[in-house]
Formats: sequence, structure tokens, C-alpha cells
Amino acid sequence: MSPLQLCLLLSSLLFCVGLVGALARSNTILVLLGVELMLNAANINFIAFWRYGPNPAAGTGVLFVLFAIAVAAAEAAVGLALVIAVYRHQKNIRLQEANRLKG
Amino acid sequence: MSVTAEAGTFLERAPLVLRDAVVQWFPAPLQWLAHHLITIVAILAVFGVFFAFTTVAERKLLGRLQNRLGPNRAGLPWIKGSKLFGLTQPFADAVKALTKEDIVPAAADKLLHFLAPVLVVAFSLMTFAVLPFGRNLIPVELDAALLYFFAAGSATELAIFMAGWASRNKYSLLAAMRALAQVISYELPLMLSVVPVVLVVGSLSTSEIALAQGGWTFGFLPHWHVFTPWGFFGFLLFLVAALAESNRAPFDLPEAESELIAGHLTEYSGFKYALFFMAEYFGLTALSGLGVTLFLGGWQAPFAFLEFIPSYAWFMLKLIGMIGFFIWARGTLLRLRIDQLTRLAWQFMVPLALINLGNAAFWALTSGWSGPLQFVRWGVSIALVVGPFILLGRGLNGGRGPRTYRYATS
Amino acid sequence: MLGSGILKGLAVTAKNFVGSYHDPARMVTVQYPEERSKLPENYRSFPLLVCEDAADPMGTLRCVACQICEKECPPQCIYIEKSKDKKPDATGKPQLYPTVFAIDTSVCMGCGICAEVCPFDSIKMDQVFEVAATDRFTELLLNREQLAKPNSYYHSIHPTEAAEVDARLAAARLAAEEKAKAAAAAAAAKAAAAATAKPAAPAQPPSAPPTASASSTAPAPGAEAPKSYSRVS
Amino acid sequence: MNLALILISVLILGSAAVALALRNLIHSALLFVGCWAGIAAFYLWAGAEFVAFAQVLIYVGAVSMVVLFAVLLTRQSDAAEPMNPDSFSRFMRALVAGGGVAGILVGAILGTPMDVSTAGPAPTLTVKEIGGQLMGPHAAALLIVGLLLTVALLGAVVIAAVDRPEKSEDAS
Amino acid sequence: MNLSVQHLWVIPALPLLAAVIGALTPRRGRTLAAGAAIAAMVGAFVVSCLALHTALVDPAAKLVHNFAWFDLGSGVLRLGWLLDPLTAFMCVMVTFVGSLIFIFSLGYMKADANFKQFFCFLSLFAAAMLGLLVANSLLLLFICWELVGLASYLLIGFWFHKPSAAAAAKKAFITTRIGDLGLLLGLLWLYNSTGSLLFFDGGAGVLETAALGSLAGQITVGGLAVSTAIGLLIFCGAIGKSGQFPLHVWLPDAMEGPTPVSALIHAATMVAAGVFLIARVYPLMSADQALTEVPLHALTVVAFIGAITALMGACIAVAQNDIKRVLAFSTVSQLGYMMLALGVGSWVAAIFHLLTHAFFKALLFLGAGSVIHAAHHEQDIRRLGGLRGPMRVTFATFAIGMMALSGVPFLFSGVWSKEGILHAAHGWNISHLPLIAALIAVVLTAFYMTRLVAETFFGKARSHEADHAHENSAVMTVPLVILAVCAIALGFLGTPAFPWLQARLLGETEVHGHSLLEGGGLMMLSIVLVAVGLGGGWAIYGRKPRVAENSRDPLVTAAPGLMAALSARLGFDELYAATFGRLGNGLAALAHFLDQWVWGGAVGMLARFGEFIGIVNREADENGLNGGFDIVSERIRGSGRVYSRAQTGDAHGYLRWVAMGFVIIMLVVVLGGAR
Repeated sequence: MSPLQLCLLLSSLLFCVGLVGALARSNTILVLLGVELMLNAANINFIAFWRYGPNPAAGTGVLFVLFAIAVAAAEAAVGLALVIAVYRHQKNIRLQEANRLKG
Repeated sequence: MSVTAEAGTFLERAPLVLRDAVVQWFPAPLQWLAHHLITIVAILAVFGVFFAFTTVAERKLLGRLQNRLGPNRAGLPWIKGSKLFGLTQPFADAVKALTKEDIVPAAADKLLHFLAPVLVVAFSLMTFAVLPFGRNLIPVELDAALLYFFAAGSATELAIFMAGWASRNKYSLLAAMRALAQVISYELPLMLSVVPVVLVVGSLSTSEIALAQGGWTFGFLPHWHVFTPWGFFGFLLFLVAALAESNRAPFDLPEAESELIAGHLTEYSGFKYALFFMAEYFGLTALSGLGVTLFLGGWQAPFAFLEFIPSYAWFMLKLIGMIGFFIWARGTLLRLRIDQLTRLAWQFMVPLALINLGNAAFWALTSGWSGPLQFVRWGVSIALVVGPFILLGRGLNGGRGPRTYRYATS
Repeated sequence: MLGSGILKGLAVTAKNFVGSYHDPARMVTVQYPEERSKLPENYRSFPLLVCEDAADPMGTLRCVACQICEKECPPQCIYIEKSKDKKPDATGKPQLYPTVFAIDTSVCMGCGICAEVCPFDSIKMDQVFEVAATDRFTELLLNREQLAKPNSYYHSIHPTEAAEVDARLAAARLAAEEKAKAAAAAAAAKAAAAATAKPAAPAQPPSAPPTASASSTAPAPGAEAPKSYSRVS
Repeated sequence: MNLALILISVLILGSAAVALALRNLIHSALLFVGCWAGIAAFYLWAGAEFVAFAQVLIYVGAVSMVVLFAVLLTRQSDAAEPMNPDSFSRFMRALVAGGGVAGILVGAILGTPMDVSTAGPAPTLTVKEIGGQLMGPHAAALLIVGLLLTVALLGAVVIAAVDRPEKSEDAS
Repeated sequence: MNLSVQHLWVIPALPLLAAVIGALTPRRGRTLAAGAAIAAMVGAFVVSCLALHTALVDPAAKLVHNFAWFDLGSGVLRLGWLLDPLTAFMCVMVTFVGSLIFIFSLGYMKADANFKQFFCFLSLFAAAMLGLLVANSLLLLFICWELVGLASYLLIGFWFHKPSAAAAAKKAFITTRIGDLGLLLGLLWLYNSTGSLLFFDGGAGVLETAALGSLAGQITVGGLAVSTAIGLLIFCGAIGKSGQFPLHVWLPDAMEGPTPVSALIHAATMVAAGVFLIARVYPLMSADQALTEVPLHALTVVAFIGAITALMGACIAVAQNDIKRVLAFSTVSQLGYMMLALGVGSWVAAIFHLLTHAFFKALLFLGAGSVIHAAHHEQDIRRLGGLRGPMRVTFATFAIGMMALSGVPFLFSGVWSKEGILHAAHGWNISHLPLIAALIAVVLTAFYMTRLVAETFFGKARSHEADHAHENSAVMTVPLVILAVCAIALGFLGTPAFPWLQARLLGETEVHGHSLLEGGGLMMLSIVLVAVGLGGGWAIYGRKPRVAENSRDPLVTAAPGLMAALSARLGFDELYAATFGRLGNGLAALAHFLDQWVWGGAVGMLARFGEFIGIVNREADENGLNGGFDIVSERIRGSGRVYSRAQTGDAHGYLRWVAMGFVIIMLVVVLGGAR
């Protein structure tokens, strides 16, 4: 099996682990972290294709990952702030209870 | 991988020659491993001993700074009455720490409680990997060395949190949060004070930064960054931020032993506590080494005629000098309050570091100026340092003058 | 300007650093086991029992087992058993004496109340601070033999106070002798015997003031002890 | 070469899976940190040094701290609720959905012939080159990301800040 | 010593530094902020003089220094500095007048609590204005242009606690923004057509032959050349900034700001920026001159707008009673002159008038400020009067300014610059209407200035404040004197006999003077007209001074309707409120009407029709179809219930659906692709 395939397998499995986690857990923080994992899986893909792609000298994959990391950091900050706001409102952070637009 | 030393005196080349000689004994496929292992062992040995003597030096120096004698008793155990100026004190301390009972609270998270001190030592040792200890004497040559340094340094925060949380003691946890708040808020000025150097040198690699400071004007004015306006000021900011980052007095309020019983380390005793202690000194040494590399010319000799002294000796001398300064500051300054601490970081150091970044940019842009324009360059750069310093320094005390103290009189 | 204070402080400690190597007068500590700094006279650690004669400590204890100290002691570390018979005390009057007098110094907090309330100037505060021991019951629970210290020792640690006490006791002894003479002179006059005690009280103060005024809390002369004690409390 | 990759993969996937299964939030957060460190190791393995250190600095240093603070600030009444039938059925459905996606992706990857198996040595991209690219062709994106981070920071502060009680006049 | 063009940025950087210092100093740091501002201004003046010296070595050369600002994808945005006599003269003027006004402000704003902020804003303004002057890129110019607008907004609204000041600031900001929109559009169009915004770039700049040729060669909507369209859009910006008709309404209101601000921004420098802009892009504006088949030349529009503004401003100024408003409308009128000069092809005359006007108008405003300060902020000329005695220096300097503005011949600078414009208008071969308008404005200018001086300084004090006025301190009078000297002396830089300034601006090193008699007829005419204006003013206001503050103006008695209209500023504000304001209201009302009656009626009709059908249907339904429809509707409701189950508010559910959707799409793609 070529290393590229291994990398892609790793990334897709990590994506699915993140997905299952986001789907199965009721804790909003863990759901967010699952989503973070999915983002990381995408980053792994970028790096893998940069490494084994036709034009590694361009560095587009690396730059894309850098931007994705920045965006993920922003997402984590805002997401967790939202979690705290939800907690203050409903005294727990179970995602399935956060289903009202009003209140 | 192996850098062969072709230049310099024998002393200069000695460590590399020695290493290569030892590596030759190993079979070829294992040579890379041996190469690294030797480096690791050398660092552990040198800085382990360095740590041991830093502790005793700190205690003796603190004593002298406060008109005391400091430890001077510990001698050799098998010679009755030997004192050796107390130089064997650290070994006695080590024996004590090792033989003390290791208390783990019943409710603690055993695994994390154990892992925290191990991790904190590991991470603080990792930062040594990118310090250039001498000419061609750097454990790992990395292109993004500074980034690596800060990445490894920021991982210690995790260990602090683990220590506080795993103790299952709400005071430890709160103290860990305080420590984190301090370390995180001072990471920003620390990095911002480093960025100007990166900007001027144009590289994140520590060895290149050290190399860039080589050379002398007229043979006796070294081209160290600390001798430029922005570099001097950046060095000051770096010193303060490094003090805060390594939890040293006057910023030692996360573990203020008199008020908080060592904060997040309350539930640690014996050897684990000693590990934290060690990690703290390693962190201090690493940050000092970084400061030496970035601002004090790394392993470069101060004068051209002193170049015969090997580069690693210069590095160690500067390192000792810097740690000496830290000890001096500890022996002099009072502990800050938490509000003063955060105000200093956000209202003073961060804006100043940003202005200094602009200053360094100006310096880099005007590197072509010569003749009388040199004076303009220096003048503007100094004004950019002094003006904001005075203005923001005034703002720091909220427009009030010096505080007057009234003492209880009887 | 910001930072000038820091520089000043650094200069001070730097001066300390340099000075500590050539100016012994700067040093604030001494090399303890070899050198010792002189303790202040009013330093106190744990109680001791004063006896008059070092050769016969048990026979010349000033203590009359009145048990006031035992009652006053806040942590209650004093234990006293009275004797059945009487012996003459420092003033020559026959008094009870303690058969058991024990102080648990591991409980004692060194407050010095016992010494203050003692009407007979018997219990005083010692200056010994090296009391580390390996066994609590033999070395920290002190009995009367271990507690008894001769008056000369008391003089060596608290010279001023001891001089006052001695003067006071001498005066009391003198008064007692005069009283004895007066009693002998008025042996026939039985009716006058009750009246002698009262003039004696105003007679005492003139001899006491030069010393007693120095310390306002010092107990009144021994002969009048029970009364002065009730006044103090 | 591949052995190292497999070890890293096991570390990443194992810690991620365990982290998502644990009931103790702190433990799972710390395991996530391990997972992120593993991903950084993967970047190192692939030769993307700068990205690896950035990953450590941002995820291990910063995001983990935010997560831990959030966990501590939202402490549940006690422990986690017991496993109830509802969460079990949700878990099963999640497994089905995740399994479906995994099956599709793995099938697609394995079914695609990839002829790059003989890749040369890891390409080197120096920090200077990355910096040049960032300040050159991607300058606009860099500016926008800077703006985004600023806005996100302010937004996070505003969202998480405690609303000041509006009845200050009544109180005084 | 010469100033290299690379270092031209120093000129705007000095005031910018002062602004930063001012912003950082605490409120108490009055001395520091003011000192930094004045020092920076004087420093900038010195550097500007060096720049002027450099520029005059070879007046024809356009010294430029361009640099890349940042990469934008594949393109590179470049900015740059430009040094030519136009820039250099403007810089010297701005820094010199600016320094004097800064010094004057020391005295004028002494008692203000926000003293430090004032100097910070002034410095910011000066930095932006100088940046505008040295820019070699329309983009940089536009950035500074907007910064200038911002500083103007801040300074007009400096006394923001006065509602009128706040409103005036808002009005100025919004009105100029309308013009700026045109400028921005022109800028974008220009970038789109030429791919550059640099003025001069070694042959590739937009003001150089290659670009101009291509711009003039293309025809766009309405048969206009592209250069004409872009020029007109850019002129929109100038209309807004320079207070030209029809966007002049903000300028008189801007007098709510402190008087030094009015002097600096709304008389000498910022409002002249529009004129400067047109002069700067003059090659672009005049690129269509050679074309004959186009319906309109850009400069023709400029000339007519300028003529209208000049006449209108002069008319309105006659009927104003506020000392600063009179000067404001006079500024509008003079700016109209400059635009007129630009339009008729003599940009040199426009710039000459700009420079002289800057000095004497600054002088007049500062004089007015001196009066206002002395009279405890009384600005109504009906309540002033008799100040000639107590305020000798102010009176003397104000009179010099007034004569310069009126164009009293030979000694004062105004006459030379105005004469140049009149000659240029005379020589314009398209129409003589602008010349006639300009000549009428000459009479009116002399008239209203005489009125202003007579009302303010002659007669006797008509209010308590005016009675107690006394001369101000030296910090305020010395700038007046210096400016007065300049208002006289400056004219001799460009007399027709020795047009040194004009020659340098045109890039010539030799001065070709011609006799004063050449075109002497027009000159005699204008001298006569000035004399008529002065005499008329003195006859009406000077001989019989007003006795009480509420006594009627003789002109109002003579022509009450006209004067009322003029004093209401010809109702432009009301007009805009009535047109643009109403337009919105009207559209809303129309929409409401359509809704209510047309669509509502139609819908009502349909409803009625439906009702009728319904009645018919009900009969049919109830009698037969009922059962079938019941079943159908039940089904629909049931399916709705099923679908609404998807809207659970359960994030997990949504995510699960996304995952399943992905799986399905992939399956379709993969299987479909395999087939």
C-alpha cells in the first residue's frame, strides 16, 4: 500500500471517529471537539496531497493548512464561548436540550 | 546530519570531535541513534549539574544580597567536619527529596498526578534542543526553531493544569488556573518581544540568529542586538516576560509559598515536587539561553581579541550572567498583586512590544542609511523607545503619583 | 520615571552583596551553633522553679503548692500535688510544699501567666530554647527535679528582675522578723494580737516602692500575698 | 517509513476514539491533546515542520486551554448521567452513519489506483518560502484571516461575558 | 541642500507623529500636545521649503518615487510620492498657513477643556492634507482625501455638545461623501481601464500620454469619451470637497467649528483640495479637448459649475449677518472662481488664486476669530460695530485682507490672481457667460466685504459684548500681521509683468513677462467694477452706520423679497429637504397607495371571485366530492407531520442527515461513474 493511501486512510478514519463522536455524545464540548477532529482530518489530507502531489514546491497545501488552523482556532474560541453561554442559560450543556430558539 | 567542525581551535572543536569519535565505535546503522543519544546525554549531564549548582548559587547569592551567608554547611558525608562552602548542598537536597514520603491524596487522579511532573520536566527539557550552545554546537538544526521553542514551552501549561486538577483539591485547581492565566497572558509579550529579532534577522532559526550577531565595529563594539535601541528595549521586555513566564519573583504569585503554600503544587511532596522544582529551573535556563541567543550575541565573543576562548564557554558565561541577574532581581523586588500583574502585561508590555516591533521594522528598512543619516536612524529609534516608555509608564499608575505609605506609629 | 525604583532597589542589593564580603557589621545572622547572639533579658521560653540552694534544691523550693498557677495555666500543663506536712519557706514561715510538680512543655505555650500570678516568686520563665528531644514523656514532661533551678541561675538569666525579687524577699523576711519580735513583745497582750496585722500593711509599702514601681505587674510583697493576689485577679 | 506512519496513526486514532468514549471530560480533553500532538507528529513525518509546530503551539498550547477552561466552567451537577436507552440508540445510529461514511471513504481510497507510491524524499519548504508566499500571493487571505481572528476574539468575549444586570439604578 | 523625493514622506509624517503624540498624551498634557503639533508643523514647513527648492531646480521634471504596497493575488498595488512645483508650492502654503493658524489657536482655544484633542485633530488633519498633496497615486490621494474628511468632521463637531455643531458635522460628512462616491467610482473605472492608479510612472502612469490616448480614444454611454466620464466622476469629488454648486450647502454650516478650524480647513486648505485635485489630474480632464465629435467636454462642465458657484456665493454673501457665514459664502464664491479658471483652461491662474486666496482668507478668518474671541463669541455683525478703536491691529489686518479679497488694485495680491482668471475667462472661446458671471461677482465681492467691514468695525458698539471688546494677546495678533504681509507681498510673485509663479508651475525656467497694458481694457473694467462695489458698500453702510442691532438693513428695505431669499441662502437646504428628502417619503407613499388600492383592489376582486367559486363549490362539495377531498387533505396533513419531524431542533439529527446525504451522493457518484 502506498504511503499516500495510508495517509488518506488515516484521514478518513479520523474523520469518521470525529463524526461518530459528534453524533453519539450529548455533551456539546465533545461534539465541538469531534468537529475539530474532522477539521484536522481535512488538514491531514491537505498535507498528504502536498507531500505526494505533483507540485510540492508550491506549498499551497501547507498554506491552506495554516489558514485552516487559524480558522479552527477561531471556531474553537467562538464555539466554546457559545457553550458557556448555553450553560449559563440552561444549566447543562446537553446538546439535545438546546433546541429552542426562544427563552 | 553530523556537522564536522573544520574551523577554530582545538578547544572550539573538542565537543564535536569527541562526539564523532564516540559515534565511530557504533555499527553504521546505529550511528544516527548514537549521535542523538550522545547529544541527549550531554545535555542532561551538563544541565543537570548546572541545575544543581544553580540552586545552591541562588541560595548563596540571595543570602549575600540580603546580608546573610547562605548555605555553607553541607560537606562530604564521609569526612567529618568538611564544609566545602556548602557546595554539596544540592546533593543533600536530592537525597532528602528522594527519601521523603511520596504522598498522593486519596481522591487524586493517580495517573495524572504522576504524569504532571514527568511531563513538565520533559517539555522544559525539550526546549534545549534548539539552543545553539556554541559554534556548530546545536542539538537539532531546525528551520523553525523559535516556533519549536515556544510550542514546547506552551506545552508545559498543560502540565500545570494537570497538576492542579489531578490533586483534587479546589485550592490547587484555582491556583493552577491563576498560574495558567499568568503564563498565557505573558506568553504574548514574550513572543512579541522576540518577533523584532526575527524581523531584523529574517530567520526563525536560532543558529542563524546567533550567527547574524557576529562581527565588531572597530573590533570592540559587538553587533549584538542588545546594543541597538530596539534590541535593548526588546531585551528588557524579554527579561520581564521571561521572569513572569518562569514564575520567578517578582512574578511568583502562582506558587507564592508564603500565601498559597506553593499553589498548584500543594499536594506534591518528595521527588515529584523536586521534579517540578527542576522543571522550573530548566525553564528558566532555557529562557535565559534563548535571551542570550536572541539579544546577547549567542556564543559570540564580546571582543575580537577574546575569540580564542571557545564559543560554548562564552555561551555558558552569558547564561550564568543572565541567571545571576534573575537571582539578583529575585533578591530585590517584591511580589506583585494579580491586578498589577495583568495590568502590566496588557496595558504596558503588549503595546510597547508592538511599538518596538514597528521600531525594528524601521531599523530594518533604514539599514542602508549611512553617514549623518545614521544619527537620524539612531535618534528616531531611540525616540521610539523612550517616548512610549515614558508615556505608557505614566499611564501605568493611573495618573497618580508615587504612593505614600503611612506606617503604624506608636 | 517607571523603573527608577527598580534600579534603586537593585543598587541597594548590589551594595549588600559586595558589602557582605568585607563588612562583617552588615551581617544580620550568626553562625549559630558556634556563635550565639546574646538573648534579650526579657526573652522567655518555658517555666522553671526557683530554689534557694543549689545543693539542696528539693529542700529549698520557694513553691508552697498554692496551686494558683495550676488553675491559671491556659493550656493546663501544670500538675501539682500538695505535701501533707509543712516546711519553713524562704521567709522562714512553715508552709506546705509540692510533692509532685510537673509541667508538660510539649503542651506549654510559654505565655508566662504562671510566673506572673505566682505570689511567692517561685515560678519564673527560663531562656532555654534547645529543647529538642527524642522522647516526649521522659524529656518533655518535666518533673520538679528537672524544673528546679537555683537562684543564682535565675540571676544569670534575668538579672534585673532577680534583683528586684531578692530585695523584695529580703524586705519581707525583715518584716517577718520584726513581726516575730513584736509578737514576742506583746505575748502577754492577747487583745493586741489581732490589731498588729493591720498596721503591718501600711508599714510595708515604703520599703517596696523603689523596686516594685519598676514593674507595675510585679506581685506585692510575699507577706501580703493572698490579699494582693485577690487584687490582681 | 510506513511503520512510523502506522504507529502515528494508531496513536491518533486510538486517543481520539478513547477520548470520545470516556465519561470524564478532563480525561478526554487531555486525550484530545494527545491526538493533536499525534497529528503534529504526522506533519513532522510528512516534512511539514512549520505546520507541525504551529499545530502544537495552537492546539496543544491554546485550544486545549480553552477547552479545559470551558470544561471547568460548565461543570455538570455530578459525573455524567447514566447510560440511558436514549443515548444508546443515539450511539447506534451514530455508529451506522459513521460506518457508512467510513465505508464509502475507505472503499473509494482503496479502489482508486494511486501511482505516486514512489515519492521522492520529503519536499523542503523553508520558513522563508512560507513567509514569502504568505506576504506575497496570499497577502489578502492573510489579512482576512487576521480580521477573522480579531472578530472571533471579540465575538467570543462578548458571547461569554456575563451580562451586567441592567437594574443598576434600581439597586442604588 | 536638496530633498530627495524618496524622503518626501517626511512632510506628512511629522504632523502624523504629532497627532500620535497628542493622542497618547493624557488630557493634562496641553503643552506637550500643542508643542508637538506646532513643532511638527514648523518642521514640515522647513522640509517643504527644501522640497520647493528641489522642485525649482528643474520645474518641468516630475520627480516620483513609487513602491509596492502589497500584493493582491497576481497584481501589485503600488503607491508613491510625487514632487513637482505644484506639490511643492501647495506644501509650503499649507505648512506656512498651518503653522500660523496653530499658533493662533494657542490663544483662541486657551480656555477649552479639550485643548489637547484639538491639537491632535489639527495635526491629523495636517498630516492627511500633506499626504494628499505629495501622493503620486490616486488611491493614496483618495485615502488621504477621506482622512481629511474625517478630520474635518471631527473638527466641525469639536463642540459636539452644541446640537447645531453636531448636525453641521454630520451634514458636512454626508454631503462630501456624496461627491466622494463619484470620486471612488471614477477611481475604480480608471483602475479598470488602465490597470494603474499612479499619476506618473515612467510612461505607465495614468496622466501620461499612453494612458490618456487610450482613455480619450474610447467612447462610452452618451457618446462621451471615457476620459470625459472619468473626469466628471472625479470632478464630483471636487464638487463635494470644494463646496461647489450644488453640494455647497455644507460649507456655511461648517462654520460651527472653532474659527481656526474654519480658517485652516474651510478657507485655506481642505476646500482647496478639490481645486488641487482637478489641477493634478488636469491632463486627464483636458484629454478630450482635441476631440470634436463628443457632445461634452469635461472642462466645460467645470467652467459652468464654477461660474454658477462664484455668482451664487457672492449673491448669498450679501445678505448674511453672521461674520463667519459671510466669509464662508465668500469662500464658496472664490472657489467658484478657481473652478472657473480650471474650466477655461488656465489651471495656473487657478492655483495662483488658490495660493493668494489661502493667505488672505486665512487672514480674514483669523481676524474674524480675533473679533469673536474679543467679543465673547458674538458673531452677529448687527450686534458688533465700533471695533476699529479698541482693536487696531485686528482692524488694520482685516482691512488688508478685505482689500485683497475685493481686488483693490496694484498693491494687494488678490487683484493679480483674480485678474489672471478674468483674462483666462475672456480668452475662452466657447461662451462668455462665465466671464459675465465673474464680473458681476467682482462687484458683489467688493460690496459685501465693504459691508462686513463697515458693520463690524465702524459705527458704535451695538451690544454689551462689542462694547467690552479689547485687543487680543500677541499670540493671536502676530500671525495676523504675518499673514497680512503675505497677503500683500504674495501678489508680486505672479504679476502679469513678471509671472514667475505661473512659469514655474508650467515647468518653464524663463519668465516671459508682458506689458500691463496688454489686455488693459479688461483690467480697467474690473478696476471700475471694484470701485463701484466699494463705493456702493460704503454709500449704503459706511456713511450712515447702523445705530441699533435691530434696525433694518437698507437693502432689505429696498428689495425685501430678494434679500429674504438670499438670506435664506436661496433655499438650497429646504430644496434638498423638499426634493431628496421628500422623494423617499413620496416613494414610500406611492408604494403604500399601490398596495392599498391597486394590488389590494385586485386581490380583493380575486377574493370576491374566489368566494363566489367557493359558494358554488361548497354546494358541489357538500353534495358529493366531500369524502374524496377529506382523504386527500388527511394524507397531506399526515405527510406534513412526517416531514416536520425532521425539524426537531436536534443538532445530532441534522448532522446525521448530512452524513447520510454524503453517503448517498457518494454512492450515486461512484456507482454512476462505474457504469
